[in-house]
Amino acid sequence: GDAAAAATTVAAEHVVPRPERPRSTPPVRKLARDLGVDLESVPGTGERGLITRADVEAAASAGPAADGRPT
Amino acid sequence: MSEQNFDIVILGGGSGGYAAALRAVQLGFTVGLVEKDKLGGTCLHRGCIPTKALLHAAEIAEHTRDAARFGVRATFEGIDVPAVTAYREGIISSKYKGLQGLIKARGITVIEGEGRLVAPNAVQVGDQRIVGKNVILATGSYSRSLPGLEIGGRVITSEQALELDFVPGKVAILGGGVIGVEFASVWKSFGAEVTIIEALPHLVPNEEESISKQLERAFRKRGIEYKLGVRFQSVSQHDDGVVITLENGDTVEAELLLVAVGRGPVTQGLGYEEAGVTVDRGFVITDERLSTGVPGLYAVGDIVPGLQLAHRGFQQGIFVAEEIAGLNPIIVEDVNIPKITYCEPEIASIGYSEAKAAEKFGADQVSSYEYNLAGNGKSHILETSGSIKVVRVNDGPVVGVHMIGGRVGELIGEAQLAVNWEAYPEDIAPFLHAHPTQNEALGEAFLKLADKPLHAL
Amino acid sequence: MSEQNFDIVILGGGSGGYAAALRAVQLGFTVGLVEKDKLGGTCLHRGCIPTKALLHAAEIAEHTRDAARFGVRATFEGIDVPAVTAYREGIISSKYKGLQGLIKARGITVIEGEGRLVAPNAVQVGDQRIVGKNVILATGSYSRSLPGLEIGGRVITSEQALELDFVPGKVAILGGGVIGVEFASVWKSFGAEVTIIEALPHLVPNEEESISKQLERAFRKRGIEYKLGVRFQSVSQHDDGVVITLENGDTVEAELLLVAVGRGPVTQGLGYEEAGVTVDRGFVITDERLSTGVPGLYAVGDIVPGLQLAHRGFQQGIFVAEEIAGLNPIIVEDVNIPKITYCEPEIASIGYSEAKAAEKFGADQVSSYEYNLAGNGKSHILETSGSIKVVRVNDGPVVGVHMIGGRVGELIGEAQLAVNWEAYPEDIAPFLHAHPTQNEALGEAFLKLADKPLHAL
Ligand SMILES: Cc1cc2nc3c(=O)[nH]c(=O)nc-3n(C[C@H](O)[C@H](O)[C@H](O)COP(=O)(O)OP(=O)(O)OC[C@H]3O[C@@H](n4cnc5c(N)ncnc54)[C@H](O)[C@@H]3O)c2cc1C
Ligand SMILES: Cc1cc2nc3c(=O)[nH]c(=O)nc-3n(C[C@H](O)[C@H](O)[C@H](O)COP(=O)(O)OP(=O)(O)OC[C@H]3O[C@@H](n4cnc5c(N)ncnc54)[C@H](O)[C@@H]3O)c2cc1C
Repeated sequence: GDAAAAATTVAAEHVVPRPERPRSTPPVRKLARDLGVDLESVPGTGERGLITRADVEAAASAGPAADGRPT
Repeated sequence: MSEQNFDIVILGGGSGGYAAALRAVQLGFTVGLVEKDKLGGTCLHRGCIPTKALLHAAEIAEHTRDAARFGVRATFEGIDVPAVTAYREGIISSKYKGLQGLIKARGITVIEGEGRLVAPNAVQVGDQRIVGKNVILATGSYSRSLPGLEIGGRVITSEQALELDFVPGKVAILGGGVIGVEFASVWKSFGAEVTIIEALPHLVPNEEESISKQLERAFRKRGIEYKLGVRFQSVSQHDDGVVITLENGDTVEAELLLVAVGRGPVTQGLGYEEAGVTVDRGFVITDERLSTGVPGLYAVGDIVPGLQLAHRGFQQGIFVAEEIAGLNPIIVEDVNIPKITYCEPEIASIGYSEAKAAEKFGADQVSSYEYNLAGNGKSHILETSGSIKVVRVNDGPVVGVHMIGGRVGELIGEAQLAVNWEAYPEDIAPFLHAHPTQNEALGEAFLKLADKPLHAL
Repeated sequence: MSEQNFDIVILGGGSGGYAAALRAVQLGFTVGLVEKDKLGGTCLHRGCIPTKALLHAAEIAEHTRDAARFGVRATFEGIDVPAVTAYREGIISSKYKGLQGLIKARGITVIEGEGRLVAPNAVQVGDQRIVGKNVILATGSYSRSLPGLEIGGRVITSEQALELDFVPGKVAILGGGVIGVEFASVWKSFGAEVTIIEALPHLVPNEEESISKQLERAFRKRGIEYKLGVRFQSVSQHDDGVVITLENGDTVEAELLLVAVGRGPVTQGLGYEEAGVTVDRGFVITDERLSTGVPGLYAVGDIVPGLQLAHRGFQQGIFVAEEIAGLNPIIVEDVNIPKITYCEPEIASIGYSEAKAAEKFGADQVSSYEYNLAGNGKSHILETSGSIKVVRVNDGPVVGVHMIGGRVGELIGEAQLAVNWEAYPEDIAPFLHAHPTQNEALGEAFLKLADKPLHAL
């Protein structure tokens, strides 16, 4: 009804874009850094595009950056 | 009849309602917050805050009693109930003032009075009609009783227990859940004899079984009595006390009976069903995004089935405000919300118990480790015992943390991040915890599950 | 002369050495651990554990003194020093027994005696030569003094301070760092008059400045005196006490002077330089992977420049064992190691101060928020004050957390994960912290920095 329509309009006005950054959880981002994986280049297969640990591990074993772990 | 219009109308100004209001105004909405009693609701006035004040007074009492063990000469001389009350009420009134100030500073309109949902988008308060593009129901909960067990006289609930102007000599508590064991702990420390009656086989029956057993052991050592796995049958009141009869024929005599069998939702007669809301056993049924299914109508807090906790109310309130704003907030399942029971020893947990994890992930897919606080230096210094159990999925994340011991409540913050971010013990292992802390016990459990135990075999 | 051979020889059985030993045997290495005194080193016998026991006794003393504020009637009658000693030593001896048992159960060979590095791969102990494919130096630290300031009589260090069999009536402390303020806190709670002398402009000068200032305020309220920004010149001892003269001409009289000006590395005369190790002002210089540059020769713990903390020793010990095993462990920089000062109020921090973060990331790239514990329900219940300051990079991670207040030490576990995993405040914001806890204050700071303050403006 009215309320629903109102809710959608309100929603449209109030969307605040989040700062863009590769979406993953902090421990997985940390793992990616330790493995030398650039998250920008990793497709996220998790919920709503979340980059999962498996995505990072796959990228690490596939990509040339796999040995990028800092020494 | 006057009418006021807001982007969002919120019915109930407790933890869930006021958090929704605070977040909503930040997001640019106008908010009308309807409250019949006092902003802050159960938690601030008759729940979390006053009980935790009593528990801290109880801790002080124990410290003065036990001082000699630590080389401090002191004498415990008793509880000064009016002074406890002044301390407790001082905290509440200061927090209450702070909250009122915050609500005002943020520009939330508070409508005082009892509200009733008269349309999916309108709440009636006296002769005012408060209309909202969205409405959030947040009417909270009340102390339930059992069928046939009437509250009154010497049969009380937590509300009256908080207001007592004396320390009872002997008290019986019906219900060994969070509220029951917290009051048991306070009263025992204040000098009362306490007996808990719990129908399920364990105290704090929602916790990991090993935790319940340790609490039972600790309570036994403290001289707190309990009868488990036995049901209440009836109670009779006489001039000096009550006699409680259990289904197995046992009787318990006491000065007072505290009924702590859970909290029921405040939803009756408020027009919810009439507006199209599904109400089941009094609870408002929502989807996982807290929508009632009626467009623009949401519910938060204790009226939504699940954990009845203040910070869940905060979280849901914020969630709904962001949902209305189209921010698409992430869902945090109840299982991943931290739970603390503030009795002595404290209990804190998050995530799955070992049994539930085995059910969900498969018994052979799950490992756990229970680190005994006997190995933890800081716990030894505090002279507390207990344990920290961590449950993980094999080659997978931490899915549960279960703790018991003096002061372990504050350790849940770290566990909350680990569980919610699905961290592996291996992710945490490189970061050795500060020494000497109780944090380290959690660290030892993570280290062990990462297959690199330090102070453990 | 007999010879023993191991995969790894470790010189020194303190936090760093024994942690390396424990991890090394797990990884399949044989280990010879050389210790001249007692396994557990400074931390267990004369450091972390005994001081924290005293601090807990001090907390109990304060609780019995302040009991009336919480409605508990009690009388504080004094400190029973022999009982404090029994309590403190009971903890140490139990932990010591536990550690010895663990070391034995794990199959580590302990060689008792004073060792000397006689070759890059060999330690001499009496007439035994202990040869290792790898050698780890872990000889720890001792209480330093100032040039011309001799320890003896009424001029003592933390070792003697721990052994005192009386509570001094008036004590002066040279040094307002961690050890100085911890002893100040204990002695004040035990009833002494205390004056701290610190050459730098603040107490705990390694902490965020706002934290130092709050500690100074809290100490002033507690009646702990301090003289800041003024240097020690000389001390004279007489029958009943000491007179300390400062460079500005002021004098301080006291029964005792505790010298707490830092800890120097134990490296002299141990053959390190001769084996090719670079030693600078007594410290062993290593690369960031703790190699001395001499193949197979590593150093860990207080002899390596940087934070002198037990858990850093554990971490470095584990790191080197894993490094030798080729596991390529990750480096945790000192700045990301948690630091706790256990005085009352407690201080806990990790990561960059705001000033250091501005230096590193650019002043306009950094934001911070300091949440006052006055807004935190649990802190109010504990009647403590203080604050939690969080520093973030804009649109970037949390890089510093700085806390002061009663019991805030245990909150560092959560901060440690956030900082080390480079979490954004936005990552944490969806998880509301348990109510009512001090965790929540940390949560409020994260919420504010994620631009969604809850109980804050
Ligand atoms: C003894 C006790 C101890 C507790 N301890 C803890 C604890 O330590 N930690 C924790 O997390 N939780 C604790 N809780 C639970 C916590 O208090 C609740 O989960 C929380 O208060 C729920 O918030 P809410 O907003 O859903 O409801 P409430 O806080 O109950 O708020 C509902 C508000 O709505 C108002 N209201 C109701 N009907 C109407 C109406 N028709 N018109 C206008 N206003 C209305 C009420 O007056 C009330 O202010 C405790 C509870 C109790 C009873
Ligand atoms: C009063 C005080 C309080 C402290 N409180 C804390 C605290 O709360 N938290 C914290 O994290 N840290 C604290 N510390 C610091 C902590 O104790 C040290 O950081 C830690 O002990 C360092 O470990 P280590 O292994 O490097 O050295 P040590 O613990 O000093 O161990 C070195 C070991 O090597 C042995 N050794 C030395 N030379 C030889 C030799 N030639 N042959 C054989 N054996 C040898 C010594 O006997 C000793 O056992 C405190 C220190 C003090 C003094």
